[in-house]
This record gives sequence, C-alpha cells and structure tokens, in this order.
Amino acid sequence: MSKNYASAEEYGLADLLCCAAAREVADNEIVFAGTGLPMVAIMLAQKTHAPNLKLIFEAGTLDGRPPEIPTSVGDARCEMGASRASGLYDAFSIAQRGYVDLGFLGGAEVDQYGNVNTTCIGDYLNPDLRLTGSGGNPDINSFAQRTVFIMVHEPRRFVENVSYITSPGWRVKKWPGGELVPRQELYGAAFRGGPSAVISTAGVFRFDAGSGRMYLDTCHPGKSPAEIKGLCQFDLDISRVSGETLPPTREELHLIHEVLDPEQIFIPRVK
Amino acid sequence: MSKNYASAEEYGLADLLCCAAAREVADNEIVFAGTGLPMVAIMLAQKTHAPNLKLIFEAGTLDGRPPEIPTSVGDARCEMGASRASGLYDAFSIAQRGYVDLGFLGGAEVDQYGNVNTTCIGDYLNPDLRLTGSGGNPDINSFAQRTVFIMVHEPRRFVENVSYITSPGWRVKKWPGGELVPRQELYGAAFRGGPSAVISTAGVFRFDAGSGRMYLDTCHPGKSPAEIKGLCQFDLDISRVSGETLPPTREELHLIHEVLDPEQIFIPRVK
Amino acid sequence: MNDKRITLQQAAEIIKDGASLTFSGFTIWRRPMAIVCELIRQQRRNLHLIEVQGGPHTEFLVGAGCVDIWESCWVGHELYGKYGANLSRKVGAKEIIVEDYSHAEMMFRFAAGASGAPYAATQTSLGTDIHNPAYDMLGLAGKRDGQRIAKHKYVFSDDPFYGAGAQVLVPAAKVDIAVMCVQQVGEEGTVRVNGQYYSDPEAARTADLTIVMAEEIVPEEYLRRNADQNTIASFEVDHIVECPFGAHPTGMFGRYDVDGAFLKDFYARTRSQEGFDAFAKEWIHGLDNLSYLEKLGWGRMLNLKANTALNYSTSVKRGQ
Amino acid sequence: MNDKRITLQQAAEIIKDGASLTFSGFTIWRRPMAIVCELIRQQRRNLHLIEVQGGPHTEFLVGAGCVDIWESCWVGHELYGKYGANLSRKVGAKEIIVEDYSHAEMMFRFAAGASGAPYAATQTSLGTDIHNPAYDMLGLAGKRDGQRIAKHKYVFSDDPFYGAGAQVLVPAAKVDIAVMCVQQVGEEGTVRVNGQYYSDPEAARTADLTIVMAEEIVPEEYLRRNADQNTIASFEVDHIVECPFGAHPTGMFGRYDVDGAFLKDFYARTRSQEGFDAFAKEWIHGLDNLSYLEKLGWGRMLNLKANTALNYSTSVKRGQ
Repeated sequence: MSKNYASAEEYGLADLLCCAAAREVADNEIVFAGTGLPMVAIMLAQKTHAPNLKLIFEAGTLDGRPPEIPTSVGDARCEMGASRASGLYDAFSIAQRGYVDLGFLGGAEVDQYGNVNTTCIGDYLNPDLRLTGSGGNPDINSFAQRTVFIMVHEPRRFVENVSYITSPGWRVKKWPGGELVPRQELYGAAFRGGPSAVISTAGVFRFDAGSGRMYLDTCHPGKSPAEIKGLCQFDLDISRVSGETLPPTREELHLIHEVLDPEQIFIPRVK
Repeated sequence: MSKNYASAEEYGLADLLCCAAAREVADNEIVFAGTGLPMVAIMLAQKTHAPNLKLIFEAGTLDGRPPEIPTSVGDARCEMGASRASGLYDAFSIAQRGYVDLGFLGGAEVDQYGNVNTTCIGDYLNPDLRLTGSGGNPDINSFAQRTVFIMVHEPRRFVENVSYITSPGWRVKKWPGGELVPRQELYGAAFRGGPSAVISTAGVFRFDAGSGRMYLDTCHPGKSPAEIKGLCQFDLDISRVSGETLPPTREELHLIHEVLDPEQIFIPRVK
Repeated sequence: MNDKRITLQQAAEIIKDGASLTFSGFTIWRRPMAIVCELIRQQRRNLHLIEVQGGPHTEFLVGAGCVDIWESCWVGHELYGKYGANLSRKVGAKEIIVEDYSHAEMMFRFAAGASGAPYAATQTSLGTDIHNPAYDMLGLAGKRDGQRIAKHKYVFSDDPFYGAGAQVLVPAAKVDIAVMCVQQVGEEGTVRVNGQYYSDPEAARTADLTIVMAEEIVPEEYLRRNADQNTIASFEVDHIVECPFGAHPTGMFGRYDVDGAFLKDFYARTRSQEGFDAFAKEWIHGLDNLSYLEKLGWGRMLNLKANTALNYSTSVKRGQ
Repeated sequence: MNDKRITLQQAAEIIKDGASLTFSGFTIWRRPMAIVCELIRQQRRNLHLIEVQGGPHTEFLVGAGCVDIWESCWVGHELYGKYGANLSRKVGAKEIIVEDYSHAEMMFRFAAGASGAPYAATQTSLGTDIHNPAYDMLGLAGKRDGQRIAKHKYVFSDDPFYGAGAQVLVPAAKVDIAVMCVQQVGEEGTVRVNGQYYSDPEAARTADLTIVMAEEIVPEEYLRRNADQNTIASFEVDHIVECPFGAHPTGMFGRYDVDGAFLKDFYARTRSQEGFDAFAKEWIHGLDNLSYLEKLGWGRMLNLKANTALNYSTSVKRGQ
C-alpha cells in the first residue's frame, strides 16, 4: 500500500521533525523521552508502526501511555495508564542496567562528532550565557543503545567545537588531559552505542562508524546539500546523501493534530 | 511507686529474659528487632516505659506496631499499623544511614569480646555443623549505636574463640592477617558502637569500655557469680557484679501472656 | 506522641543562614514554594542548594539573593521558561558558585547519601566536560573540606570485579535540611506521595532534618491502614506544616496543575534583577499564604484544580 | 501485545541445568514453591542460587540435589525449623559450595546489580570471618572468572571523599533468572505486590530474565489505573504463570499464612537424605499443582486463608 504523503503546504517544520523522529523508533523498543517534540514523536510511533514500544519518563514513569500529552516528564498526565509510577532512581537504574534502546534528546550546540552542549555558551568559567545545564542528556546518551538529537539548524549551533561537552558523542575528552579519543575506548565494557542521528530543521544527519564524523543523510524538502553544508561551521560530509527526508503522511498529521497535540502545546498547526 | 515484682514461681526464664531485654530500650529510640523473643521484648517496652520507640523489621517494616506478634519479620502481621511497608534495601539503608539506636540479636557462640557466631560449629572449611548463616546479625551490629544479644547459657556457647566470627564484637579481625584489633580502629569514622549487653539464661553481661572484655553485671535470681563463671570457657570478670537481675513485674507478665504472646509462640507460660 | 506540627514561618526559621538545602519535586512539580517565599521574606542568606534538579523554587531563591552555591544539573521552567534566567544572570556576574553534575550523577549521589554510603560508582557522562578537572568550581573556591563538601568532585576508578571499565565515583550528597511538599502527611510524619515520587524518598533520608509541608495533615492511623502505599516513614520526618496550595505555581499530582501562565510571567519579568525585585514586591513580600491565594483568586485556582478521576486539570489552558 | 503466559511446566523448562537463579520473598514468605517443585520433578541440576536470603525453597532444591553453589547469608524455616538441615548436610559432605556474605551485603549486591553498577560500597561486617580471605569458597574452587562470578569476593577500599574509613566493595549480583511469586500480575507483566516487597524489585531487575508466578493474572488495565501502587514494570517481566497457592507452604500477605505444621514436618523429616527422598516422593514427585492442593485438602487451606480485613489468618494455630 503506497503511503498517503502530505504535500508541502499541508505541514510545518515541526510536523516534519516529529515524523522523522518517530521513524527512528522500531517496534518493541524501550524508549527514553524528554519533554516536548520527542514525546509527541514517540507517542506518534506508538500509534503507528511501533504499538509495543515502551516509554520511560525520567521523572519516574515506566511504560507510560499518557492519555494527553504531558508538558513535563514530571506531569500528572504521565502516570495515567502507566505500568509503574515511581522516581528518578528507578528510571536511571533501569537505564544504567541496559534496558533502554533509544533516547531522544535536544541540544543548543553540536559538533561533527555529535558532542552536544546544553550547559553554557562561551567560556564555562566566564560564560556569555548560562543555559539549563545537563539534565539527563549525558546519562541517557551514556546508557542507551542509541540516541537521536532534535535541533534547530543554525550555523552557530553546528560548530567546530562546542563551548562545553555536556553529552558525549563519538570522540570524547579523556581526562585529565582532555584529548579527544574514540567513545568506545573510554567507555570500555560499558559501551553500548551513541548518537545515531541528528534531526535538524534542515536535514537528517548520521555518523560514520569508523571516523565518528557526522554526514548528511537526507535533506528536508526544499533544502540542498550545499545549502545545508553552508549551515555548518565544521566541514560536513555531503557525499552520502540518500535522498530527501520523507514528508509526513496525512495519517500522521491527523494523529499529531487531532489526537496527540490538539492543544498545540508543542506542534503548531500550519493552517 | 514501688514496682509489683513477681515471685520466683510466677515466671519462667523466658519471661525474665524478655523483661531484661525490654529494659535495655529507652523511649524514643529506633530499634531493629529480629524474630522471636526480641520482638516480644520490644513490644513489651513499647507498652510500658518506651511508648514512642520505633520498631524496624529487616524485611521492610518501618515504625511497626503489629497487632499480633509476627512469627517472622516477613510476616503479614508486620505491616498492620506500620508507617511504611517496603523492603530490605530500605531497612538496611536506614540502618547504614545511622538511624538505628539499638538492635536485638542472638547467637550460637560468643567470646569474651562479644564476637558472635551463627554460621557453623567447628572448622569453617570442614564444619561439624552448618548453622543458619549470618542473616542481618553483622549488619545490625555494624550499623546500630548498640546491640544486645540474647543467648542460651552453656559452656559450649561462651567460648574462648568462636568457630567463626559472624558478628563483630569489641576486638575484631583485621584482614588479610586476621590479628585482633579494637573495633574502633577498624571501623574508623563508621564506628557507632557495638555490643552493649549479653542477656543469657544465667545473667546479664556488659563490656569494659577500655579492654572490650565481657563482665558479669547481674546474676539471674538463684545463680551465683562463681556458678556463672563456671559456665564460661573464658575467664569471666565477676568483679563488677551490681546485683541480681530484676524479676518481671506482674504487669509485665500480664502484658506478655495476655496481650503480646497469648498463643505462647515464643514465651511459654509457667503455670 | 511528639507533636511535629509547626507553622510556615517556623519552618523557614528552622533553616538558618548558610544551611544546605534540598527539595521535593521535579522541575515544575511539587516544589515547596510557600516555604521558599517565606525564606525570601525572612531574607535568608548564603544557602547551599544541593538538588537532583532545580526549578522555579531555585529561581525564586537565587533571584532573591539567598543562594551562594548551587550544586545540581538543570534549572528552568520546562516549556514555560527555557532556562533559569536568575541563575544565569548570577553565574555571569560570578555572584554564585555552580557545580555541575549530570542528572543521574545527582540522583546516585542522593541514593548513596540516603543509604549511608560515602559514594556511588556509575558509568555515566564519561568524556564530557562535567568531568573536566578545570571546572571543579567548589575546588577552585577552596570549599572542598571533606566534611559536608567532598574532598573531590568525583574520582575515576576501575571496576575490580567484572572488568566493566572506568567508573566515575561520585560523592554522597550531604544535606542539612530537606524541604518537602506533598499531598498528605500524617500527624506523626508518615508521608504518602501520590503519583511519581521523583527523588523525594532519597531527599528526605539524605538530609539530617526533614520538613514536610503538605496539602493536608491527615490522621496518622488513616495512612497506617495501608502501609505499603506510604512513601516516607514517620521517623524520617522532623516537622510538618499544613499549607494548601503550597506548591503553587508548581503543580501537584491529583490536586492542581502547574500554573503555566504564572511561570511564563515570572520568566519573562525576572531576567533582570530589577525585574525580579518588582516581581518579589508584587508576589512575595508583604504577603502570607492566605493573602497570596486571595491575590491569585478563585477563578485561577479552580481552573488549575485537578479532576479527581484523572488527577490533572481538564480546564487549564496549556497550548498556544 | 506480546503474550507472556506460560504454564508451570514451561516455566521450569526455561530454567536450564547450570543456570543461576534468584527468588522473590523473604525466609518463609512468598517463595515460588510450585515452580521449585516442578524443577525438582524435571531433575534440574547444577543450579547456582544467588539470593538475599534462603528459605524452604532453598532447602527443597538443595535436598533434591539440584544445587551446586549457594551464595547467600541465611537459610532456615524461622521458628518452624532452626536451620537448613539439607544445606547443612550437603555442606558437611562437601557436595555444595557455600559462599557467605552478610544480609546487607547481599542486599546491596542486588541493589548494585539492579542499577547496573558493578559494585556497591558498604561498611558492614568489618572484622568478621565473612571477610576472611581463606574462606573465599568460589575462589578456592577456581570459579571466579570475572564473567558471571566476580574476580573477587570483595575488595577493601578507603573512602576518598569524606574520610569515612574502610569500605567493603561487594560485587553486583549477576543472575540469569529471577523466579517470583506474587499476589497479582497483569497480562503484560506489571506486578503489584501487597505488603512488604522484600527484595523483589531488585531481584527482578538484576536477573536477565524474570518469571512471575502469581495467585492471579489480572487485566493489565486494572493495575494501570493506579500505577503508583505497582511494584515491577511490565518490561522487566518476561513470562507470567497463574498458580493459586503457588507459595505453599510459605505464606503470602493478604492471601494465606505460612503452613507452619508443614514446614515443621519437612524440617523434622529431611535431616537425612533418605528422609528428604521420602518427603519428595510423598509431596513432590508424581503430583502437579492441583493434585498437591487436593492432597493438602480444603480444611488445611481454609485454615491458612487470610482474613481480608487483616491480611493474615485468624484461624491458624501458631503457638505451642
């Protein structure tokens, strides 16, 4: 059955990101999701191709099936229909124990190795802007089999060196010296995986298994590889583009706007 | 008000032990109790001079007030009226955190320093008799401010060297060598206390703060210091006897037999 | 039976200048805002906050100049305010020391503290700047006395048992006072949290003293009928305060939702110190809990009230 | 929805010769006796039991010759049998390896395993023979491969953070299968334990595979109406079995008491191998769960049945 893809004027960028993110999830996976668009994406996957995925919220919800989109993982809406409501020790223990297949995360800056910053802009000791801090970003990224980052694409965010590595990518700092080493080397037996995709407002990016460097996989409709390369301060590999990011289907748009986020908390309607 | 002490024919040895044990508890203390006579003793203290003591059962009952005497700390009776029913991680965390004032314990063998064995009789590698094992004995003894042991008094139980140190006394083994060192030295900043009394079927024993050695404090009615010394394989200090162990009061006997253990699960009636 | 009841004002008075504090709740849920406001009214100073993660209560205290040290991993108002503007401003001006850990590290630090262990071994955040030795802010400030503040921010160590590789040892949290906000507390201190309990059990047990503010003080006997539904044991709680809606503008499972509009307004207005001071003048100073509620008004609070079948509000406007 | 239901027989078949096992419950409460009996019928061999503490189930398996290694701290029948006579006999005859830890050490080993940490730091049992290096029985037997069995029984280490002194590091428990017995499990695996949950959450999470036997399989949706009352999450449970009275002769909070007379009889009769074999012939072999219940009879089981207002039996004879 051919899919009923929406045309360009029927969806917005948030819809596209949400659907691209949902497609990163396989059925039966255990997924760790933060507040916002990732939550909508996972609930979308749950209602489409991955009905048996299990959702974990950091604040302490295990196998959640919220009837309404929560506005925080601490929200009262998280508990309704969940298998167990407990706390953060439970959630992080489960993650460290190795249950989590996939985590969805965000970031303010990312470098070519998938190192992500959510802590500060500028010198840490003399910051231009202090951000929220790490939250569970490095934890989920350390414990999960793979992580997907959803980010706004601006040149100031896709940088040569992030101001502060909050969340570890494929080449990370070995202390006390701080030289970059492969993630596998540092994590040793605890290595499970790392960033598998970055979904930005320009395209979908993946990482070369050998070099750990980011490459462009798909361009969002209307964007060219060269244009996207121009939006990165590092030298983006655009030699492996597989095509265009698939647009949302009409069924997905219906689910997003009529079922999952009718209040437009995270995903605005375009019309 | 003078106490209404029972006469010798009105009570049994178990009654005497139970009352002696109850008197080791002060009001408002947090007490960790195992199954059996200690449980009756603590509930007796709760109903007499220590109404605000808080009872912890190892299996996961915090501030328990069982309406009927439980036959195990895992018993369904433990939960009724408790502040919280949870599990062993909770109970041992609370103990290690330093909440526990007093623990009641038992043992098969004890030495002059209060080292107690509940693991095996004979060489550990070729045991004559394997016993139950440690249970929480060494844990409560490590974590509480003080512990009281209740034991049957026979020469084979009050020995020069226990077959296996299950629970640490005032001179303990320093590994890898195994030489005896003061408990304070080994526990360092984690030192909180140790065995404060042994209540046997012959008398009540305490420990010298300096030497860590056991001395006879009170003889049970009808027992002489010399007789009790003869029941110990080590050289018992009988120079500090303060008198005779106080008998149960009639009120205490009433509570034990009519209220706490009417089924005679742990404390038989003498008449 | 020891009487544990105190007033809001007394609760704040127990917390002295220079104390280390932690809190119940998660980001914008179940924060002890009424006590936080009282601390600001009493002009508490030099506080050291050690928390699994921060939220509006952090921003209130930081904005009011009560805090010298903040040890945690995150502060903000979720979708009602992207980051902690007051903390951000004071970090920039070096008016506050921030020690950054990861979320799991903070949680494991509290779990270790709560179980009486001096540290926990974990394998999170390896290779990040969280472990950058140049960023040990309490060390740089000369505050690592090994008493209440650990000698090291963290220590690397190899697993000797299974060859599991590099471990990050993180020191147990040591906290003077936990300030909690929950649905129900019994007269003797037993706490029943409904919904997610976040890191509340560990917060209460790690702290040397625990103050529980509750929507209701209920008969102890009522809670003890179902001991397996209770969250924190009587003897872990030192003082109790009854204060309905004490978590506002944060939310409380089963009782009321987050007041998103209030938080948005706070975030928008308190990016500057002048803005914070004006906010505090309007919403903190000169008020007590009742006059604060009067000022909020019935309409606002009824709108936030949770539907008791669902445990959240069906009338609150959450979206665009 | 994956169907997790299996039969008692299938549950036992999943557990292969040589597997490492742990169990739900505490001493003589909530032990998965029906599965244990089925394992004996299926003549399982070379099992490695790693448990926070033992009980009748241990004695059944050990007496039947199913067990090669027992790592724990205690075995017995509480007041119905002073110690584990079968284990005692086999230890004397060197037919089994016993590795002794303390109770808290075992609990912390499971807590570490459940949270994915390779070890836990604790300060218990210092100065005892539990730490006697000559008594490292798995080491003496050459079984410390650093894979499922840690390279060391324990390691001493100083606290680098607060000068808290000598720490005993104990290795995380690594367990193949947790065999649980609880009041209710949902169709998708969510477990609700009533009363004390003992070390059940850690047992389930530490094990690589978890089998839950329950008095009743209930609609998943029923349990999910109150997620904060559930004990173990759906995805931590791999297989579920419905087996009423599956814990007998151990007890179950809210359902039935311990069958003390049965345990006393077991303890008295199984001090010798011949005694155990006769017991097994009478009560294990040639029976299934229904014929076992028929053999016990209605009078016996009604006597043990818990009063639902109190959660324990008011008719069972407990004393002399």
